Amino acid sequence: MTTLSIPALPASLELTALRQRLADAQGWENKNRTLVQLARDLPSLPEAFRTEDHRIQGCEARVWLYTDDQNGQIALWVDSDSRVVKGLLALVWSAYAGRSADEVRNFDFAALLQELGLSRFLSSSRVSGLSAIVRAIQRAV
Amino acid sequence: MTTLSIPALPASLELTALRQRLADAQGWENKNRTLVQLARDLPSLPEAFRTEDHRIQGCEARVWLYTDDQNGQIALWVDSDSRVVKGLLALVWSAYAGRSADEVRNFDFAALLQELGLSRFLSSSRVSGLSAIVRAIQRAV
Amino acid sequence: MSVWSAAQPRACFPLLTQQSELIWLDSAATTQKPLAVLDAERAFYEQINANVHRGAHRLGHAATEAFEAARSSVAHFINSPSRQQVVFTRGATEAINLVAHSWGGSQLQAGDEILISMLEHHADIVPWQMLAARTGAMVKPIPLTDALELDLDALAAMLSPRTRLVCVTAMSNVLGTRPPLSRIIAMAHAVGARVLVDAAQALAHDVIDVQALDADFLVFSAHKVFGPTGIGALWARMELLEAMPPWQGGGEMIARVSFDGTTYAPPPLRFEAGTPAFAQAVGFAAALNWLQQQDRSAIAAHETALYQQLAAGIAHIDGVHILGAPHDKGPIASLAFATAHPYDVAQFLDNADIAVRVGNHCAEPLMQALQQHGTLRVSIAAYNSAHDITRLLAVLAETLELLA
Amino acid sequence: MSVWSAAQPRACFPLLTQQSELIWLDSAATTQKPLAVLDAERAFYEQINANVHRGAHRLGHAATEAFEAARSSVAHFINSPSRQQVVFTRGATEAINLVAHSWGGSQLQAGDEILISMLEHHADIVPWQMLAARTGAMVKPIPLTDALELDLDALAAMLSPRTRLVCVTAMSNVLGTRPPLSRIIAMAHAVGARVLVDAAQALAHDVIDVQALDADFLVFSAHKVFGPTGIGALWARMELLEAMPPWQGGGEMIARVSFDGTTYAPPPLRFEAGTPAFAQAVGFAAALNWLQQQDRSAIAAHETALYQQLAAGIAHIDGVHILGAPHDKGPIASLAFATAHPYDVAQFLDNADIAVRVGNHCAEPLMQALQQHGTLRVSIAAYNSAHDITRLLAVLAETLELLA
Ligand SMILES: Cc1ncc(COP(=O)(O)O)c(C=O)c1O
Ligand SMILES: Cc1ncc(COP(=O)(O)O)c(C=O)c1O
Repeated sequence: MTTLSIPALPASLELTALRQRLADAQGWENKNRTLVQLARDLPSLPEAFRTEDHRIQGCEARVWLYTDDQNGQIALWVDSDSRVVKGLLALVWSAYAGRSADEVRNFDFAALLQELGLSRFLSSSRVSGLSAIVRAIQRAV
Repeated sequence: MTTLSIPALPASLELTALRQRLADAQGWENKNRTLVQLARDLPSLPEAFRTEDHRIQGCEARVWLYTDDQNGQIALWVDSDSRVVKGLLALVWSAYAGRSADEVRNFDFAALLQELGLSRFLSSSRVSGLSAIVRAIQRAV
Repeated sequence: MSVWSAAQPRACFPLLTQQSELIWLDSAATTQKPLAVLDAERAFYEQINANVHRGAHRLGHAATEAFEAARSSVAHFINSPSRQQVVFTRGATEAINLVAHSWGGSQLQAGDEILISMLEHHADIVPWQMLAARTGAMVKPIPLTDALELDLDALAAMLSPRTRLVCVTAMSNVLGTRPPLSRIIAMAHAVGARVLVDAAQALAHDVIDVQALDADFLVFSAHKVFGPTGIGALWARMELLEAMPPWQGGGEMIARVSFDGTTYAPPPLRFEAGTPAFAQAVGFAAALNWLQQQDRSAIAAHETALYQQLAAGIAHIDGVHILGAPHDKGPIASLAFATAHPYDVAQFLDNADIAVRVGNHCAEPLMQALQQHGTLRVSIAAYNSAHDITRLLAVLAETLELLA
Repeated sequence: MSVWSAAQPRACFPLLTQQSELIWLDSAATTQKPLAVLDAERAFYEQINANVHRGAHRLGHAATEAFEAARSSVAHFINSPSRQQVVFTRGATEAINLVAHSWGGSQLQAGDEILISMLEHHADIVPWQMLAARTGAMVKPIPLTDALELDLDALAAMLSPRTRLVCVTAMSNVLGTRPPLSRIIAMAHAVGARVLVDAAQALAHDVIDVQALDADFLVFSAHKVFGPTGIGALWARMELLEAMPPWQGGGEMIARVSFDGTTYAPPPLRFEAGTPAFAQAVGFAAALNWLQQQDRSAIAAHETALYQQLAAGIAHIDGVHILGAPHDKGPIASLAFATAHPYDVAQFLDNADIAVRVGNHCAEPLMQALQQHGTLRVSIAAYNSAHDITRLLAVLAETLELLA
């Protein structure tokens, strides 16, 4: 299997910008709309990599994760067949993609969800799905 | 096993008199007191006959029944280790003892309970215990 | 036939009146409860509460009478010849497990076959798989036609003297399909097989008559018929119950216990070990009584009309269709999407206060047969209105545009 | 230690306030319910009601959260290391049947021994007899001393490497006896046996800590701890649960289902097939929370004082005595009569609005050991008062005179 290189970071997914957009979206319906828009900006994982091997179990929707250590920085692809989940994965991506192993280990994703007012809205199964993904990323570095 | 002869009918257990007493007793506490008094008047089944063979199943207290056809009249002993039940058995006894097979078959014991205001007070398990006894008597003629 | 207006029944349901914006289209998962049910259960706790079948006091007698009267209500609702044929369980699932363990465990052996409709809920599959693993009996799925109806020709070909049991739902919880029960039962009986009918979904919609059906076993859950959680029932033919050994042991189900040997009570108590859910039985009876007081054929016509409104509306929205078009179906629709993920759609419906269910609906084999990862299920009950469907269709169309 | 006044707790119980003359001394059969429990269950139905573990909508999430929070409350109440170790069942009886079928069915074989205390309720006897009949394992009763305590010398002599399980109640439902659990558990563990503790009676009175006890299995019913009927729980060590195969099959308990094979969910869901009694779980948690908010040591002292008042009073009445004088006992007394029939006594108590229980209390082997056909049981709970006992004693004395 060929490896994938790190895709360029779209400006919309730059963490500070993204934080602002999600914080600005008031109410769950607007947050969901924003997540669907973010999903469009997140590069898709090529079909060839959307295999059972790369699936994260325990999520309601199907979620794929591909990681690679590229010169001390983590290369990260996340994808889902659900747009809303993919929007949340955009947040994961902006928080972790291209970071060093130390940064990956130290980033507090739960705190980010809290800050953006998302933890209040997300169901516990969705939260546990997200933390399964974060754990998988942290195991990869 | 020797058979038993029909014991003399105490005046207190004569059906008309007994009906009156139970109808007069107002409220469940007074009815219970009356039943306990009636139990004293009902001749006991001799110990030798208080065997498993003569037990009626399905009653909360232990109940024994002995029947015999004596010249076309039913000889009847009923007994219980419970006074309240024995009082109710006194009513059974006054209704059936010494009657002909036809009379036994035709007597409506449930209607009697109704008339005396007892069915309202008796629990359904007690009523079904009593009807098990009545059925056993009817089977015996 | 009189017309049913959902406004009046909705007013009977405290949750729906308190949340007046809520559109509950998830009744196949669980129904809301009319005030009459909540009041009956509460009144029982506040006025009668005592353990049953053992009282030496007036509350004990009253509780026993209320519990046994509830059994009579259930028996009456399905036209059981006697109330002794109604065994209270936690729900449809436990009822099926009871049949599998007691009847199945004592009657089936290696080589015997259990035919299970491809429409079944996991509750009517997994207990039989577990039984098969214990006994060596075989479980075989009855396939579907292209119209997503049970394939009766295939069933006819599968039935043989080895067939001991046919398991079939009275209404599919995914598609709404109503298999032709009377025909299936006659076919099974012709080879000497027994039939278990899963009436969990049907009971809230259809008049179920166990004698007219000539069923052998029938199961259901109160919480899907406007009743409380924690209770349901198994109905069975008396001669089957009488021959069945107990499954769970404990109080209530015994005649005599000693360390030298124990004898068991007759049905139904033989199968009700331990303190039963007696307060819930009272609530269950209240639910059935509530339903029986309504004009049931008007409700059925109302539900059908809503279903037709839904189907007509879906036909006008791009990127979504209803799975299957069986000849006879209840007011349940599974929606499949061209590109949208059903979870995303449900998410936006939820934002608009419309509750539906997504996933495999505990019917994975059916999902595999349908080649679906999951569907979005809309299930309709007596308290839904044309407004509910109109609003669902509007939000659905908008959502699919957003997700396109 | 503060003093407990029963007036205040009685006021929490709608049935007891509405029937102000009623003296409820049948709490060992079932307890009355505080308003907090009735309100919690009702509020759940009126505000949240949705099926759990499957919601694609806010009510589904809220219901799941309420249900799992209830599991946490139960876990916390018995100091379970995790909430995953709490399996919801219909009650203590179903919990024991679950252990017998799943753990027993997979672990025991011919020659293995199950030691069962002579104090046990049928719920802790019959499932083991049924298991023994299936597996060839042997059930042996642990005898009592003359003081009606468990005979630990006899237990020591019976324990051997063949012993796989010891079943013992934390409080006898007939006599109130509290066996020395920690010692029994240590003795059993020393030969490698597991211990199942039946906490059905104890939970309303004693602080139960599964970790301090070092128990393997522990079971109880909500309706005996001020909670609703239809729910209870099994607690077990995690490693035991993880190794146990499922018992009932259906929805909720599976990971994947297909006609080719099915895989199961981890505990506790593996053991909770079908829709659980989720509304009752919420009520159960409310009951435990209510109890935890009270001063539990003051309640215990209050109950002991009432028991002592009862015992002292009985000693002054001719023709009646309390069975057994174990060293450690809870507030439950079984009365035996010289000549009066317990049913007759209960009848007159009932006339005076005093509710007690008569019979064998689902403990026939114990009754045989006691050589009693039945006893009259007085069981005391937090809401009883000195007045209740005074009145019981007066009516009892009067009744025995009448029956003499
Ligand atoms: C000691 C004991 N164990 C088990 C049980 C059975 O409880 P349930 O009937 O609630 O399952 C009881 C209830 O009577 C009991 O007293
Ligand atoms: C057709 C069908 N059968 C059985 C069940 C199981 O019912 P319960 O979970 O109440 O036991 C369901 C519920 O989802 C169902 O829809």
